[in-house]
Amino acid sequence: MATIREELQAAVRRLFEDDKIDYFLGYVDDYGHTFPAILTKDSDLSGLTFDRKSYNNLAAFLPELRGSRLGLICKQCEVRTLNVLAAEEQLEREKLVVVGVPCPAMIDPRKLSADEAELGSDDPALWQEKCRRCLERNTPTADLFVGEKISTPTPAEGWPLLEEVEAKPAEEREAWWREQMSLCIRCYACRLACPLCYCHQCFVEDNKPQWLDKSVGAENNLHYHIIRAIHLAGRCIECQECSRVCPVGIPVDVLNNVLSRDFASRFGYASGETAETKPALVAYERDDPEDFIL
Amino acid sequence: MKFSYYPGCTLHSTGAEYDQSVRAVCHTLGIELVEIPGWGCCGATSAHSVNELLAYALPAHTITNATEEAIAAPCAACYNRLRYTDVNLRENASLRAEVEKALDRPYRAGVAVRHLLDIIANDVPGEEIQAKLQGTLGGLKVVCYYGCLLTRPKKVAAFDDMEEPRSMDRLMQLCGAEVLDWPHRVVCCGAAFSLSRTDIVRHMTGKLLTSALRAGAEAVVVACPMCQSNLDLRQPAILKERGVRERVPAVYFTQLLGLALGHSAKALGFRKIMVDTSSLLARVEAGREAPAEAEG
Amino acid sequence: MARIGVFVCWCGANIASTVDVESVAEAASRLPGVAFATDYKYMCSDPGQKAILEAAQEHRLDGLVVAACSPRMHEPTFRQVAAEAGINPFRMQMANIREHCSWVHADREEATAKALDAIRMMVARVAQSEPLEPIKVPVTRRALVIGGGVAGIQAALDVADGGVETILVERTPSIGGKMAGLDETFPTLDCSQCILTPKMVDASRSEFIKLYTYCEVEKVDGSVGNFKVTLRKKAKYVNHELCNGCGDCFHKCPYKKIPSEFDYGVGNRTAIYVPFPQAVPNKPVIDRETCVFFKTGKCRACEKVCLRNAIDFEQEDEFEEIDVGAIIVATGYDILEPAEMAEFRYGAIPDVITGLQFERMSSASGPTEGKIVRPSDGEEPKVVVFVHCVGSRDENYKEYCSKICCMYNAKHAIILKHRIHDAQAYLFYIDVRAGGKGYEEFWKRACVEEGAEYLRGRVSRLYDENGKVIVEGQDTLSGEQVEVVADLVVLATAMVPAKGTEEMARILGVSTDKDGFFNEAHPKLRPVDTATGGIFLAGACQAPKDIPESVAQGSAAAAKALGLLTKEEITREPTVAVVDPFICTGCWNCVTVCPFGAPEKSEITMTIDGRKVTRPVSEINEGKCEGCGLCVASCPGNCIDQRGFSDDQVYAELGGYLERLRAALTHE
Amino acid sequence: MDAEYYKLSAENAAGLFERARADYDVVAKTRDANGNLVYGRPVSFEDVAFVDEQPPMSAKAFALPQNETLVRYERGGGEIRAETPEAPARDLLLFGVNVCDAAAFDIIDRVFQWDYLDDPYLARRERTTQLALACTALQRDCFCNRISYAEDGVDAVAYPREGHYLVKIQTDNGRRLVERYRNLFAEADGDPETEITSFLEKAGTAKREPLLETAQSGLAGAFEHADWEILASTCIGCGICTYTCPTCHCFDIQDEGGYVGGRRLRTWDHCTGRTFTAMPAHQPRDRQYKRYRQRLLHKFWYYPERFGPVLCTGCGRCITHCPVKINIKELVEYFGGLSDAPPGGRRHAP
Repeated sequence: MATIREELQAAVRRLFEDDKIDYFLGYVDDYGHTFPAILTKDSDLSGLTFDRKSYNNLAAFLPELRGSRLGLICKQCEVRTLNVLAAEEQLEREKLVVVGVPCPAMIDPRKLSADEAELGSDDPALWQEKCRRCLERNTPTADLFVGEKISTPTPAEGWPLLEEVEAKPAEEREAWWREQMSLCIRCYACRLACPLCYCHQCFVEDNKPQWLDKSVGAENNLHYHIIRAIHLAGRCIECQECSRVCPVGIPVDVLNNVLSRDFASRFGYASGETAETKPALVAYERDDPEDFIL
Repeated sequence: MKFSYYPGCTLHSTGAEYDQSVRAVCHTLGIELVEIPGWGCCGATSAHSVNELLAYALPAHTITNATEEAIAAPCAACYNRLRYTDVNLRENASLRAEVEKALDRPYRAGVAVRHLLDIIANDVPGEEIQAKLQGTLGGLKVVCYYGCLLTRPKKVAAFDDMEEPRSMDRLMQLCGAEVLDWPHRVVCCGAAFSLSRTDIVRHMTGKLLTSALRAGAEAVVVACPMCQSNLDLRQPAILKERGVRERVPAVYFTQLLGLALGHSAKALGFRKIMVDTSSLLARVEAGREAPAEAEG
Repeated sequence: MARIGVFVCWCGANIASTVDVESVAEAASRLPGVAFATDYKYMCSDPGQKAILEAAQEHRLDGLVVAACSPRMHEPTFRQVAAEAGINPFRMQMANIREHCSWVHADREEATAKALDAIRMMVARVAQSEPLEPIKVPVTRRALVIGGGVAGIQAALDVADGGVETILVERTPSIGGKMAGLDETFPTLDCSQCILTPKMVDASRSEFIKLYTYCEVEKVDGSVGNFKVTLRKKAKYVNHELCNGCGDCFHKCPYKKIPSEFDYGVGNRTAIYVPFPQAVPNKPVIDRETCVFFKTGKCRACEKVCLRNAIDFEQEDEFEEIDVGAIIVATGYDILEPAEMAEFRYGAIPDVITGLQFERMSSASGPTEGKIVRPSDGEEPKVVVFVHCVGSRDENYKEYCSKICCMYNAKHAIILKHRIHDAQAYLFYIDVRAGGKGYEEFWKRACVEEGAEYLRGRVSRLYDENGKVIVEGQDTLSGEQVEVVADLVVLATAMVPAKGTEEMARILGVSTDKDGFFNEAHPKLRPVDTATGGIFLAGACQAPKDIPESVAQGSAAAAKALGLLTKEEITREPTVAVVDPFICTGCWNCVTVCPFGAPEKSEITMTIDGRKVTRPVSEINEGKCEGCGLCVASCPGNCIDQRGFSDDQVYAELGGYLERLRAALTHE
Repeated sequence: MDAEYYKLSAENAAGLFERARADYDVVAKTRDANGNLVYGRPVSFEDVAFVDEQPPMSAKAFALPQNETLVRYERGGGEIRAETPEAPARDLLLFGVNVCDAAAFDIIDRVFQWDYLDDPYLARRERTTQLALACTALQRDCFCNRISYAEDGVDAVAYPREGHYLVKIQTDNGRRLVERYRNLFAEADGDPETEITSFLEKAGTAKREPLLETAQSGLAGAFEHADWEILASTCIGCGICTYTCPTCHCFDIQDEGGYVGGRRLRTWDHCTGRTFTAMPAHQPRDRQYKRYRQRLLHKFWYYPERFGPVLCTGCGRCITHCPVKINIKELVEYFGGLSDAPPGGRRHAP
């Protein structure tokens, strides 16, 4: 039986041969890491693979390659990204070949010991948080599915850290967040790895007026993270890239997903369910009250 | 389905047959009722004409004692008082503070107050009830009487159309009764004036009864023990005064539903109804022998 | 550094009695960016304006702050002064130290400090403001009036009178609206048709009015001065070019029992019909829904009898695109369906009717030829109950007052007495509202002279008993419950926006109020404007109105439209939104939220690293932008700024406000 | 000076830590509240982590903090008062830091005293003493074995042995440390240099040819190489590589505050960012791969050309923490002509 590596390489080779795409966004492995790569028809495809360290949400690279015909690997949990981007007019869907793969669950790099011996382990305790609660490991809506479909284990309930944070009394919770935020070095990797932070100019970069001081510190850092969370409110699709890339280990995803939960409970709304689902905060109905417009 | 059950004073006394039939029907329909420990007076008429704080504090006490997420109240007056209290305490923080001071504990906001009719008509799927029917009411001609407190005021109580409620109608049709149209479904019966101003009650209930008889009703179906007692206890005198010879029993919707679900008239407390129900029961008995062809 | 002049007005004693204007001016002169400051008794007066002009020249001012009254009052005045002084009018700001300060404060010291705050804010803002040029838009000199009731007819006639071509669109087969169906009108009791039909004919004959009946507005694009409107001309199945209105067709139509919309079901019509004998145009249409030929493919009776071969079953809806510069909306009202209010048992009891049905019955040209009868048995009613406020002033239905019912109920009581001398009218009312000219006298007449019985209270319930309608209600003056045994009950049901108003609002891009009526731009000062430039309102589509008000509004809307359409081009405030295309991501949130359709989807092509990249962006159509700022607030990337209200200006203004706090902190 | 060698017993290491805490501001590896490894100020010897693993943030911040106030002002009572923060009050001892982190200071010292003497930085450096701890094994992403410069400028390096440390003193500053606590140190016996060489061999940290320094001339010819775009376009432009890097030292000057008071400060900045140099001029590199290329070439071509050493100690943080795992070592090898195949494919030839 062909491995996923072989099948992927064959499928991508075909896409290039049939002139369906100009670039392919996939994962390659080398020097002990698996990482995103932009491949062309002339690239050596031998590194192309999909494994438990294929973390990145590749949709983050779409703006860079706008205008080209693209293939990209999309885990099922990331399909919602494409839906949000489509609803926000950021996607040239007709130029995209979405390649689905059977996802074996991603290993949380923070839970992995140095020798990476557990990489093959099926212990959910080593998985990324989202993978514990995974509802579908294959990509049913992909344009092209590569590999053998696999079964999805019963999803875990809850999100321990998020619930622990939410259970704290307000003052304690604020203190906890301030402490977390004091670690932030404002490298902005959370923002840049986020496929939904696609603004050409982030508010932190504005300087006329300058909304936020450049110096780091709990107050400024919190300001940055809260505003980012609000800009993601009703949009975040829980890919958890923000949290994974954070070099100092701040659980940024928790902040964003507290808001997602509010949207779910108050508006019955989940972002990116379909390509037509407008972000909750700009969804607009004719019968919304508008008495304030004179 | 599990509810905190609030029988209120009447269902433990003069309205015992309502209590009996409620418990029987809920049991069959799989609605679990847990009586509220230490429930007290709903505050009904007397309290809110005497002391406003008391009128809120009494129901607040009962609501706060509830052990489940929702309360089922079979009496329309209880339902209305509890509901009114809940709405006002939620909207008015200072009132709530005052009431909590009187209760000496926090008010338990968030418990849903429901009338039993609302629960049976809206929460239990019609098909489920139909599947459990043991016969039909055999085309018994009934008018549904909701009374004045069940659906009003709109902001507080409306689980159905305020002026033209239909939930009981649908339930009775489901049981195979012929539901007649009549204009008095939400008109007041005179309620607590029963004791102090019988003349008013005679006038109001008299209009109801003649209207029901004019429509051709064989029974007036009610969802409130107060209405029932006015329509039942005072009926002979009122109709005699008006020179009307026919009589029409006022029965609880749970009693008719109970019959259709196969409970015996005895178990449903029909004996406690003053106006003769024998012809009504005979009609239903006939219907029960016929194969179950309740209309949907 | 800016060279701003600050001019502090006393407004007589209005400001000066509470604010120490002299010290304010003195302090203002020391603010950064201020080259000159002074105070004067009446800044808006001729000498006041001259003082500004002179100071501007002497001190080479490049910006003005006038600290005086509300900009609503004198902003145009001082912008004009700025222009005369060679200063860009948008570098003039008013600090409102009257309404916001002297009029609302008593403490002189505090008010003085606050006045200086306001000036400091405006100085900071002017220092940050860019000069702006008004936006000029050419105007299409043609008007569209939507709705051919009395308000629409009046508006069309008045616009046409100004020599401007007007297109009058009516969705039913005839113009005339609700008024055409009325009997006599309050308070003069003159015949409605006698006063309306000449206007209808005028409208059809005017060389400047193009009449489109049986026609609906499908789509509206463009903006003030230049709307593109798509009309759907519904198939009439009768060629009106050929038809001479002889009426043979509808006399021969075998289906005569179709409830007439015009008669509110009191009378019937045929499938091919003219809604009423005085209709304009007086030519029939075929109602596809009820015509038996369209259902079965058989009949064609009308076709056979038509000598001019005008019947055309092949007709289809046609679309026409027209260009207009202004739109007057006069879509009118409907009544709240009384069947929704179960306690009145409308529909269940045949002798319970609505006021409009009573009108058709009492109208001499109506189906009963003016005879008032009980629908159940055709007998003359002797006891008639009129119920006020059915669905109006009722928190369960409509909270507002429908305004005309008090008067038409009185009118009906009078007409009843005139037609059936021994009849008795009872009127249940909450209170009688008779605010128009001759109105109070009119209802008194009904009460005193015509013997109508007014019962102050509401009806709780109606039911039928032995062929009569029992009306239960309350007489709050006597405190008694009353019961009237009536032959006929007439319900004065609430006025609601005409069916389709919501859809119309969407098509036009104008807003509606909580009750669904169109929103005027300002309830007092701009009652016939909408917030969307070039779209005006007339008649009951804006709120319940009687005939004189509707006519007045029709004329007012016409005047507003003419004011716009007689110009070669219009200038618009340049305080519009502007998108920075380089940082716009093209999410088009702005397109979603804009109520005026100003942001448009566009593209930008940039060369990055030698590669051409095309990206979606949003672009503001300045002709449509009303400067509300919604897009600015909704833009996640902060790519939209509003001219005249830029982030820099607002920031600077806030900074100006905080200055006093800063000074307190630093003990300065 | 010539190197000197001493023995420090494990017991005396604890004593050294305790005694040094009285004289120095002691920085060492420890764990923060979240359990993450950091350079911090442990209060007891037990809290010091003796591991090869590196904290995500290097020790550079102790000489070049992420925010550094250059001047502070305050307004009040009609006057404005300005003050320059004083130099650090205490000597700093970097206790048991990784050699690659300690070595970085000597490399970046050169830029801070090149034509302009950067007082705040130099004041900190003057009071800093390094006692580095040699790693027992090369970590996954490390490549100090490919950079020749790694430990020359470090004051003192401790090599863990059985029950003691072999301490090599390389600078006068290092010798002062030993002299201060002389009774804790014993003379080294045997042939310490040979011992160190075999330690390095065993740890895998011995220098290995071809060293990355030799890529300089290759890189000089590869500026226009077509593969930059493909290989560096996955860079997302975050600052992780530069912020965690012990040698990256780009900064920005910002003013904060306003009317009442405020400060002028220096903050870290990074050339891979979209807005780098946007304030005074503009970001001259219009695409991300060019910004990445700038960082690489600055480290391995421009800096050594001007100052001698490459601007890298091979600590590997920029690989470990990179969200997209761009590998600077592999790219230097590829573009510098030390390797034929680009990363991401060569190990899996069909």
